[in-house]
Amino acid sequence: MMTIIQWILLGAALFSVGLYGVLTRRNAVLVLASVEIMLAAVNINLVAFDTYLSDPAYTGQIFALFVIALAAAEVGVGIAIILMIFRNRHSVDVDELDLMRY
Amino acid sequence: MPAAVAQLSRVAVFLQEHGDSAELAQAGDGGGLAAYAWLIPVVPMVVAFLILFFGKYSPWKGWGMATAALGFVAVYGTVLAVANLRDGIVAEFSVNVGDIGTFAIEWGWVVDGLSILMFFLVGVVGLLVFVYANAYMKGDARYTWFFASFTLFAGGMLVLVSAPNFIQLIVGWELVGVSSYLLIGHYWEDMDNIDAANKAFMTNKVADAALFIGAIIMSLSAGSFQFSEIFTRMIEGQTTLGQFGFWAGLAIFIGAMGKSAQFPFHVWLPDAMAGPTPVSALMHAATMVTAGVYLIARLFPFYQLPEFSGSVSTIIVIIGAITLLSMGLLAIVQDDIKRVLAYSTVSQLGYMVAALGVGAYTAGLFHLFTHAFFKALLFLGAGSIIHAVHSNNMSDMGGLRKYMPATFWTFLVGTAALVGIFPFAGFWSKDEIISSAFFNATNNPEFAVWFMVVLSILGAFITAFYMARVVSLTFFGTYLGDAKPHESPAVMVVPMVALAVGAATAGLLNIPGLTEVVTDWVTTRAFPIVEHHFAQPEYFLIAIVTPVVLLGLFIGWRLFGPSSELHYTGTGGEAVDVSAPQRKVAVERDTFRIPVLYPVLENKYYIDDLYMNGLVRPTMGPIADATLWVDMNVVDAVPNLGAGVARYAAAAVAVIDDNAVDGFYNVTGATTGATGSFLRQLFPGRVQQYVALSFAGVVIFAALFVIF
Amino acid sequence: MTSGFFWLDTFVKVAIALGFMLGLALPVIYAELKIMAHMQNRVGPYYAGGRWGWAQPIADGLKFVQKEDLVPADADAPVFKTAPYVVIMATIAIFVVIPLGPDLVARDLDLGAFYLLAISSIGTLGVLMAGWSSANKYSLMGGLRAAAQLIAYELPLLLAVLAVVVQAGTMSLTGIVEAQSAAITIGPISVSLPFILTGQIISFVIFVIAMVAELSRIPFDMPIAESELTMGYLTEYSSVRFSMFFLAEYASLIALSMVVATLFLGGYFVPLVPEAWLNLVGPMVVLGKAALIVFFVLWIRSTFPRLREDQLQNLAWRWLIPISLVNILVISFFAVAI
Amino acid sequence: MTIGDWLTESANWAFLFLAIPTFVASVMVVSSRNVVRAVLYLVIALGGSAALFLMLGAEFVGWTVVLVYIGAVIILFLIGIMITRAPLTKSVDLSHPISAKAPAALLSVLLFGVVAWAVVESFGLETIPLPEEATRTGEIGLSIFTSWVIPFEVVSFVLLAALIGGIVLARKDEPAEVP
Repeated sequence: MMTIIQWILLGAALFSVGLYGVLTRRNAVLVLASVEIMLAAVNINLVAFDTYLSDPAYTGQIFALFVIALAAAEVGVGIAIILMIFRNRHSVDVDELDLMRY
Repeated sequence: MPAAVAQLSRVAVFLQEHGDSAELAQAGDGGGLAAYAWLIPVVPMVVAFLILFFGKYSPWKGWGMATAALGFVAVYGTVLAVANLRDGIVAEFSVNVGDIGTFAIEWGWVVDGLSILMFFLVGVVGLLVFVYANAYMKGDARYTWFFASFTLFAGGMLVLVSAPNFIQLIVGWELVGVSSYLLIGHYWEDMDNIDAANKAFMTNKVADAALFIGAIIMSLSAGSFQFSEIFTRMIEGQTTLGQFGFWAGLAIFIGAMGKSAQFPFHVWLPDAMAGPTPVSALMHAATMVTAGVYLIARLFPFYQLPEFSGSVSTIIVIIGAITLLSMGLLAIVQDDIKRVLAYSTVSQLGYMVAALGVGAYTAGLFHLFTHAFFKALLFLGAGSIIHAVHSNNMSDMGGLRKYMPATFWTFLVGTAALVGIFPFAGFWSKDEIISSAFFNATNNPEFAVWFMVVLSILGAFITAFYMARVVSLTFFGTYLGDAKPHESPAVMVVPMVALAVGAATAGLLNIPGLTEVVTDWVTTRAFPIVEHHFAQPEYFLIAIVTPVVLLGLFIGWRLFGPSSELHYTGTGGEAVDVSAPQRKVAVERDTFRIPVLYPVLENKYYIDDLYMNGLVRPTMGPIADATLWVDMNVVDAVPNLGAGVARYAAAAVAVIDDNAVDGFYNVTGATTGATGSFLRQLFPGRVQQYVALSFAGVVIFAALFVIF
Repeated sequence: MTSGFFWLDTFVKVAIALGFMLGLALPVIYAELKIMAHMQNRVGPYYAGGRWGWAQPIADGLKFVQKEDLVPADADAPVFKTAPYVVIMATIAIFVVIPLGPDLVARDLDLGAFYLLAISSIGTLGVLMAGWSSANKYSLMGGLRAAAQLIAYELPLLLAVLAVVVQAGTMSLTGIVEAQSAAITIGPISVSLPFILTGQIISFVIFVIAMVAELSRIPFDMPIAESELTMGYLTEYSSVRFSMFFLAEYASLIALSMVVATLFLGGYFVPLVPEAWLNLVGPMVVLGKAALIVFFVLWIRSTFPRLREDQLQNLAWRWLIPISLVNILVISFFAVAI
Repeated sequence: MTIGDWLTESANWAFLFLAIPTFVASVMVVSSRNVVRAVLYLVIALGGSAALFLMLGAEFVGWTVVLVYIGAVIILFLIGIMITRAPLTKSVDLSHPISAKAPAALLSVLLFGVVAWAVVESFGLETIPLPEEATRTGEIGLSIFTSWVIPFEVVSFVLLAALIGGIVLARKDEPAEVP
């Protein structure tokens, strides 16, 4: 039989990897890509729990769909922002984006 | 049908609990007549769009189609009214459009006494106004467009009154709102008219928001958007409805206040006079402003039971009473004839709302019914005058009795009906309101009801006074205008005459104990109405009110009539060339200058200024100016004073300060600076570092949760 | 879902689809050569294989295969080598859900139409990979153009399919064919009509236009416009890898034509044939209907000039998408009303 | 249940067959030194997650991932990368130096450890019933439009806002128009 923890552990592992990527990447596009991995991890958890609970309303799957939709929106806006930054500063390095500092 | 039996038994229980004053009308289902009543809202709506697309190419450029549509409504409404009086009709039809969760979204039509009354009024008054508008709007640049939006206006109102549920009601409500916006701003070349349209729309929107909230609260707590469902839940004693009833009822009433221009929301209605006069006539008679009254009447089974609606009806009474008096007072000082009539309408709406508030359901709707006739008549008369003298101002009028006899006599009938002269329409309906209020006041001595009784008698006085003023300044004395006055064409006069007949006789339809047609009419509803019926007219009150009215007319006539000292008398009634100083005199004598009150009234209780300065302008920016002013003059004054004192003290302290105290602060400052620089290193403004820290927090807390 | 044979089953079916694709692509290539030749008053291939030059596509294929498989020195070799596989995989996967008969379908997915769109969007990825990894400005520009074009035309494609789904009430392609085989009774006559005759004519036109654009065929071949970009993202490809792109293009043409046949022309269904026979006749019917579409696309190729890049984007965003949105609105209205 | 029991189940092999590539690919996403390759690894990771959804019977979610992520999001990524002039070769400055990587790695491992601990504590060896057949899409649609209709509308609103925001941000500033 399949255990539930194998799915959750996979989700947790992907989430941690994504977090590592978010923390260590300097290229803004890749930071976004790492965020996508984190979201995919969350989706795996949602769908796995949906199956686990045999939810008649399919809450887990539907929230996974919402997460996908919001992730698509986030990437759209994110890439647009990155393009804007690239146009202004000719770099997409997040280290140079420290305007929030002062 | 078991369902029907169950409902009847619930109603029976309800009747037992609420005594014999509640009466469930005996009614049939209206048969095919009711089943096809969906045509009433649909035909004008369809025709409105047909006019929009094909109006320019049709005979009479859209007027024909519009009038035909209204004619259809008028005929159908009359047939329904007759059938209702004979058999009684209570029918409701709903077509499911879709579902949101457990809530059904439905389109439907209600055919009962209340909606038939409105169909009849919109149809008949609308038809007459449309006929009139043909001549009035002749030569307008947007003639077809006017009739398209005017038909939409009537159609929206019919959608509203035929609605069996909140969703459709709100759709109709918004249709009326948007078409009124189009119509008020019809002459949009003038910036003032655009402002007026915006003002009407915005003011209504504020109230509409409350209506939405109220409708949502009520529907959610009752579990349905359907009015009949809500009432059924109510009779069953639904608890959630009891809990939220007050707030729902209050919010819905605020919505009604917006459309019916009740006291704090009245500001848009006089400005709405910017639209063409036929629009004003229809808006004030059967459409738009009556929507609020209609809404309260539609929900009357809810408002009549304090165990559900709480003390909302007290609030309704007070608002209505304040409106009826305060707006009547404003009508005294206006120079624009249409504005006088507008404030008069708001005042009469106050009567209706207050009547519904004290539980005088029939009286309120009876007044709505009669008011539709005489107010439409007065507006058409005013339109006829404006058409003739090319001015809205009464200081440009005078002596028109001779030039426009038909207008004069019909206007006089309207005036008599409005002020309540026996046996004209207003006499009966106003008497019934005051009687009902008085009956409630004596049975249930509550401050609000007494307040209303006193105010409505005072209101009757004021009404008589300003109407006497209007008639005197318009039709008597000397003509002061520039244009050559002439009687209006027949197509305008005929509707006025027809309405005059209505205004003269409509009241006879509901003489207590004698005819009571309107009572039967409006109480034909699926849910019983609790109210007191009078077996005969209340002679005692008539004996009070009629002298008050006559006194008002007399004082008005004395002050403004041709024999008064104030009045400018020319050379005996003929048109004269009036010089500028004389014109100034005319304007001054036209206004009744009570020493203290006058500036207040002149400025409309400063409410417009309050809205403008308190709400509108700040949102456009100058709130900063106001803050600056306060800052400069009030806030700064304290420091300035303090500073003056402190300066001398400071000089003395400076010596100590420079040496001992500064040292301390310098050390402190340096420490703070160093700490800040150090901390800044920890937070270098990099997003990733923040993410890392927040996730570290997540890890720590998660670990804590797992451990404990 | 996880039966022991699931994967085996899948692999066998994919293998069949692969064979199917190859078996169809060569005749279509040959047909294009001959049809275009005749439309332009030429004879076309004449010598190869003796009569009518029937062996010309095979000869072409052999020619490509025996060329050297070049990878540019600066190219990102793994990506460069993987790109054609991605493209061809996306194409093969389409065949999985196309029904050739009531039971003749590799896998009748509940959301077949959705699967179709999801899978076909992967091809874009392969094109971008090819364009970027070639280390060539023309290739990169071609890849970007292709991606922009494919994204732009995927939307009308999707919306056209959505309109069909709304009318059929199902996303299963078999279900869509069944919806078209349901008899419509008008007065005394009772007929089965394909969707193209029952309100989907606009969707059909949009789908075919968007399909031609998705295939990057003339008049929508800006990504590989020879006069501007040499060969676009294909510039650096040669030998087997080039022939894979080539093959994928024709396979996609067939696949999408079969999709059109299924969505709009009634799929395997023909009137008057007993249902039991449909499994037998079905494949012929689908292929016959698809052949009409293929012919139409070839015809367009020899008729229209190439669109400019901005015209191409305008057509998609300013015309096709708004029209298809309105179309969906109208069809939904009727779907609810009827 | 021993490891041996676990390994006799064919579904678990299928799980490993999908999960291991997914995990490896996502590690490559965060560690690859070529920006385009990193994004292409993301395709594999997301494709793996889509296949896992199919395995759980969530067909609609799985194909949505393919359509939205692989079909649209990745293309967006690639176009973004190409417009910001990514080099073909390996880049040195894609990631922070090792001094910054170490705490990040530690944090990630800690996060995984805590979550794993919590999950094992609370679920133990409970099993997950794999569905016999895929979820019918119609039922998901029904659920969205009844129970979740308001979140759905909110999401659609967010998408609209993102659409407008994306366009506003990415468009070039037009030179001021001369009337």
